Amino acid sequence: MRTLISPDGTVTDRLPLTLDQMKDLYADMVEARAYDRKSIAMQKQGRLATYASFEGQEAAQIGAAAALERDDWVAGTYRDAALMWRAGYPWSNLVAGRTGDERGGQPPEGVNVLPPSITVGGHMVHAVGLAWAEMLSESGRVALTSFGDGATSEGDFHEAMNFAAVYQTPTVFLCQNNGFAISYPRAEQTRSETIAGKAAAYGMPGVDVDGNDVAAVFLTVSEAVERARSGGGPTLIEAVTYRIGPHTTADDPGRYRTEDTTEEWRRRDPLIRIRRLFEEAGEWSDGWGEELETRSAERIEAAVAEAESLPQPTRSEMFHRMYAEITAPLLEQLGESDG
Amino acid sequence: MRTLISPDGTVTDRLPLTLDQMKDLYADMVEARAYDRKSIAMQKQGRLATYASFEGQEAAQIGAAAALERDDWVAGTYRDAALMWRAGYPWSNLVAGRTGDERGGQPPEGVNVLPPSITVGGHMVHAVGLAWAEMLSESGRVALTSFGDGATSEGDFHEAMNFAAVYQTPTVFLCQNNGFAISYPRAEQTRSETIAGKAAAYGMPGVDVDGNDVAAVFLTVSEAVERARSGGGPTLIEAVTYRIGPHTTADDPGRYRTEDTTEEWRRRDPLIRIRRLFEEAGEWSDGWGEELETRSAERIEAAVAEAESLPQPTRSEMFHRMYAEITAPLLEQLGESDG
Amino acid sequence: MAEMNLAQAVNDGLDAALGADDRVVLLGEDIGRTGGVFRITDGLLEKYGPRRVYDTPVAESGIVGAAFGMAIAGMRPVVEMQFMGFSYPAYDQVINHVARIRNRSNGRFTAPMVIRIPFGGGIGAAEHHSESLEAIYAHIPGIKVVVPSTPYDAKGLLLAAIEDPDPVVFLEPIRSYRAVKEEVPGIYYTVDIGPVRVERAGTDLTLISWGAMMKETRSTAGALEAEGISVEVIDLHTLSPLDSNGILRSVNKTGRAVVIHEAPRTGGFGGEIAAVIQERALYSLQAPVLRVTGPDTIFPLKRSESHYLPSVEQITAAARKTLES
Amino acid sequence: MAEMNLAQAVNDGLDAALGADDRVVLLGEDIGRTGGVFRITDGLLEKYGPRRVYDTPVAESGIVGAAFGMAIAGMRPVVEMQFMGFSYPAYDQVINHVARIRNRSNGRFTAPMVIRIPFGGGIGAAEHHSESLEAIYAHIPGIKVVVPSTPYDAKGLLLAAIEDPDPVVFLEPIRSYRAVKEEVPGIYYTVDIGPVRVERAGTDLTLISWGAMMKETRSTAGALEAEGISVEVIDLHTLSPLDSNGILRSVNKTGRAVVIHEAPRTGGFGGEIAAVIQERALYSLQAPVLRVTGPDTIFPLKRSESHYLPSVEQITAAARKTLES
Ligand SMILES: Cc1ncc(C[n+]2csc(CCOP(=O)(O)OP(=O)(O)O)c2C)c(N)n1
Ligand SMILES: Cc1ncc(C[n+]2csc(CCOP(=O)(O)OP(=O)(O)O)c2C)c(N)n1
Ligand SMILES: [Mg+2]
Ligand SMILES: [Mg+2]
Repeated sequence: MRTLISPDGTVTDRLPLTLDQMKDLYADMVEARAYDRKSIAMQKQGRLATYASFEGQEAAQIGAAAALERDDWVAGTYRDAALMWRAGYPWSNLVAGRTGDERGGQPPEGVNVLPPSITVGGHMVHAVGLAWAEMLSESGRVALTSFGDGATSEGDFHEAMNFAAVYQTPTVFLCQNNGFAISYPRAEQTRSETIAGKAAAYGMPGVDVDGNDVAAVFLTVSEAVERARSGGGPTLIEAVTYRIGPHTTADDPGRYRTEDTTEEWRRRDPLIRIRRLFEEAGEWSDGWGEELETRSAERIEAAVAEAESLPQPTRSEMFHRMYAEITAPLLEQLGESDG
Repeated sequence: MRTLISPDGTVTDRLPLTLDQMKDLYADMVEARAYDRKSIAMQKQGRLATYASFEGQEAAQIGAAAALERDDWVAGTYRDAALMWRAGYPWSNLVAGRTGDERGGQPPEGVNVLPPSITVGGHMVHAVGLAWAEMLSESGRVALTSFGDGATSEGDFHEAMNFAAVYQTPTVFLCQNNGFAISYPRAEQTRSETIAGKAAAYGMPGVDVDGNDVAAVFLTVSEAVERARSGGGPTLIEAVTYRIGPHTTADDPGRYRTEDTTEEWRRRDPLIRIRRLFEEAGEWSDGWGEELETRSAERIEAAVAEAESLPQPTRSEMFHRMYAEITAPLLEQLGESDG
Repeated sequence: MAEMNLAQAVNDGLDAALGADDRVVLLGEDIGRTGGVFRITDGLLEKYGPRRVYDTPVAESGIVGAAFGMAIAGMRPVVEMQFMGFSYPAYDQVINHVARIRNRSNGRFTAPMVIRIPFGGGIGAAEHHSESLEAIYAHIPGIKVVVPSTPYDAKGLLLAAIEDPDPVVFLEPIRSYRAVKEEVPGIYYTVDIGPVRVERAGTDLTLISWGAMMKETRSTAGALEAEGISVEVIDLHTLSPLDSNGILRSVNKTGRAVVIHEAPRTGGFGGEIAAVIQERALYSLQAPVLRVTGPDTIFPLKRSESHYLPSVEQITAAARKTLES
Repeated sequence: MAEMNLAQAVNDGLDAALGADDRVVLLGEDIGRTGGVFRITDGLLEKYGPRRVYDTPVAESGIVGAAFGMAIAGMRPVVEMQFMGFSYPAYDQVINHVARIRNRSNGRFTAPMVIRIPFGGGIGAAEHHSESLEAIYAHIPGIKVVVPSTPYDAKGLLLAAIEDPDPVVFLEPIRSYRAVKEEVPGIYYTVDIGPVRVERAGTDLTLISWGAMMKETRSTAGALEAEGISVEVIDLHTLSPLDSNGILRSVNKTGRAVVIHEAPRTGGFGGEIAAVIQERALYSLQAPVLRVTGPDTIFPLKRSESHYLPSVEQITAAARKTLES
């Protein structure tokens, strides 16, 4: 398993990024965590529907997104807010989605990030089709799909992996192995030692990487993206990480795991190790740290304000959203005044 | 890939069977081929619906079934008539099924062979459940599921393999890789070099074997059955063989393969190599050969006669077959005289 | 007798089944350690152990397909789909295998199993968590489809479903899980699958519904009664096999009917009921059978939920329209 | 204009689409080298090459899911499911993804794609090869469901489906593939999705059907006409969105209707049609809307097929019953 920066911040191998680039990634992780914290708080206040925290997975998501071009495709899940945002999907859309507003699923034109997949498994093969289309149009675009360890148990994982390999589509499969499918631990999900190892069944390269090491994730995904862009076909990447929070705000991890393991993983926090690295290199200042915090808080607050300022969606919108042109039955049903 | 008897009949390794046992297997293969030939003829005469020939796959099917106990479970496909028969499913049931009679799907009590699966992929996991139940009741029974190379592309293959490995059910996965999914060649179905290799993705042992070598198949399946019975869990076996005939009587192989390859495989015919072995060993007599032919023909004719003597199924049976106790709507609908 | 809500009643029914019959096993995602996302299987792993209650990988087709094999081999598996929106990957197993093995084998092999599926909206859940596509199950020959709306029924119908020699899809109305409590016998009992449940007798109008919409249906009936309108309320509680006679008995008496469901209108099961009524009771109909349903849209996210779910007002309006004809 | 049967017309339509629009690609099992099990794509791989026509692994969910991704990225994929009985593994992709992306993204992403599904019985095929479960597709919000019954319609509706900005499930009646030939324009043309097709005008009775059962429906109409009964025949040819007004226009005129389909009765789409008619035209109904359908059984194997499929006799009997009321 590839690591470039160990939990204590020591660099164990050549870094693919300049210090400035590292600072940007760190700043992004700080901003992502601010969003995560804010969302949890808002959910408690009843301002959001259930929320799936990604705390602990910031490096996997920010590092992966940083390896993409602005117009590459991304198909992720309910837990990939950081990844989606770094790929261009506005925080305000993400917040709106969680307030229960379909308009959240509508990122700006030019942002090729699909709204989060709520079903487990089905969306991976979409990234095969997206990449397939780009391959045919020779646009050079690739498609990255992100999913969890649990998703690899679905038949759709198998079909997606196989199609990508058979047609050699420029698809990057990013599995964030965060240890659990809700309460079901990775060790019980499959007897395969690693998830990366499953790639061999499809004649596809598979690599595992320390998912809490933003530099290692960036490098690994960059290599896969490069392979895809240059016609080398798909890659499966297993980013080994851990879900620090509950599955969602509706979940109680106490029922299936011990605080000790979680504590252990807290010590491998993806932000802390980068901060230590900066400290070692004498590149850290508390002032800068606070600056990032305030800037992030401001941006998230602005996004929340924007999302919450969206007018109450109307009944009519619900009908008109269904087809390019509203159908006769929908028009009739819309017409039926209450009752 | 394991071979014990090469196409020219020379024994390359210790045989797991006595000469008498080999003769029984040979006799079974002859009888199976007689059934296959008869079925093709009957289909031409319009006495059967489309028929899927297994010519060339007799060794894989007879060798596998011979490794099972009488009360083990079998879940196979439309192409597994020889396997099912050798496992206890009467020829007459198989013929009846092909004439388009649901009664063909009803083997005698005590025969734990499911009617053939017509859908590709769905039935493999049934053998996981069957084996799971036997494991819980500690009956010592195992379940074998047979499927083709094409079926390994279905998501259900993935879920079946994973469940069997996760719960360590006594299941034997027998893939008859006959080179094609209808017209789609094995090489294009997946970039994995072998199908046996896919087992690793589930932490399951996977082995490939010369599917036209009845002794090698028998030995390989016996080992897997033994492992399963003794609590060692599931095994994936890839029996490499070839479909000599068309996919079904409705198919035209000329559209997707050359006669040459088929000719090559004819030379590896599973019956011929055993006959050669007997000849080498001075154990062959044309008299015995003819005896087998006539005996087989008689048995198949008898089975056909039995199947064709089944009275025309009634409309009432179609309704009463649906539930243990016919439901009110079905009773009403049955009552509706025409119209 | 204890007071239970519907969720507790299902849990109690599963407990009773596990206790009474060794062949019963439970399979599902997160049903063990956590007791399931709705806590319906809470405590059952602890009580019956890991050979009776199984946490499974996230693989719905595998869950149903494996349970199907177990059922053929003589067990009585009860599987949980986490939400109806996640049951579709198993649809092929249900329609092509579970529903067909008795027919395919002319009775030689059968699949006595239960597929529990929480369904319906109204809790402001995420996408796919509010589905009400009972119609796609009710149209499958070879299975039965049951939908309790009360705690008493939930336990009794569940035990009947587990005893049933044929496969049963058991739909659990999410919105009703913790809505109301009622007395539920602690003992093992069953409620017949099939016959409609006439919840309230009346003579002027028949309201027909199932699952969570029974709540709004009851409120409507109550309000109308207060105005002196005598309303008969039918809880269908079995969609398949459909008890046409039970429905007709009521409509022949009242001459007026409104069917209420939250599934989309077109192709919803309400159409079947209206069709049956006009087919066999046209001449006793005083007014068209009206349907109050969800629109032909996707069930919306939280902020639009109220735009989707049929309301007491809509049901009342339809009832009045029917009464005025 | 050339004489074509329905199979040839679909092939001609696919040819026209591939020729007219580079974004059109075909995906399916055995559709390349062999031209598909029904030879519907015959010659298209040769003519348009391997970048337009793809043989795929046996993986229906993968086929539909990959095509869905292609559609989002701007292509116009047309996929073939080998038989309806094998389309169920893809049902989750259709209902949870294909049908929902426009709604989920508030119009930002769409899935203009066509899923071709041969369906229906009558050719003595093996198990699962005779399915007619159009109702489970017609109930899905977000897609359209089209069913041609004639060669002319097949080509025109297919091209309309491929042009449609929303996903279309295109059902092809197997029994009709080679049943009859008719003049089909060689040029590119479309037939509107939606409006019913009044195949024959009449005043005494309306017969409503779709797909392969149109054959028996036509024969019945012909026979009744011979007796001086004026029959209006409606080929629904679009199940979703349903053209209620087209149906009501006819029934308001005739006052009598029989719906014919081969799918099982309960939960079949005929229920929806009968429900709509009685809802909105009760007072012009002279008789109940009757349904002549397959029974609530699994479509049987060859020897019992005649026990299942609705016959001209059954349709005639229902028509008479309706006329006598
Ligand atoms: C098809 C389907 N089945 C079940 C669910 C319910 N569910 C939501 S998340 C989840 C666990 C997924 O685990 P994993 O893939 O590891 O992702 P993580 O939540 O850990 O990021 C399950 C079972 C679902 N959303 N979709
Ligand atoms: C789910 C499903 N999809 C498609 C089909 C149509 N079909 C029947 S056999 C077949 C090819 C199967 O190939 P393989 O698994 O290699 O078995 P073989 O026929 O070669 O023995 C296909 C695609 C089917 N029966 N079921
Ligand atoms: Mg996980
Ligand atoms: Mg094959």
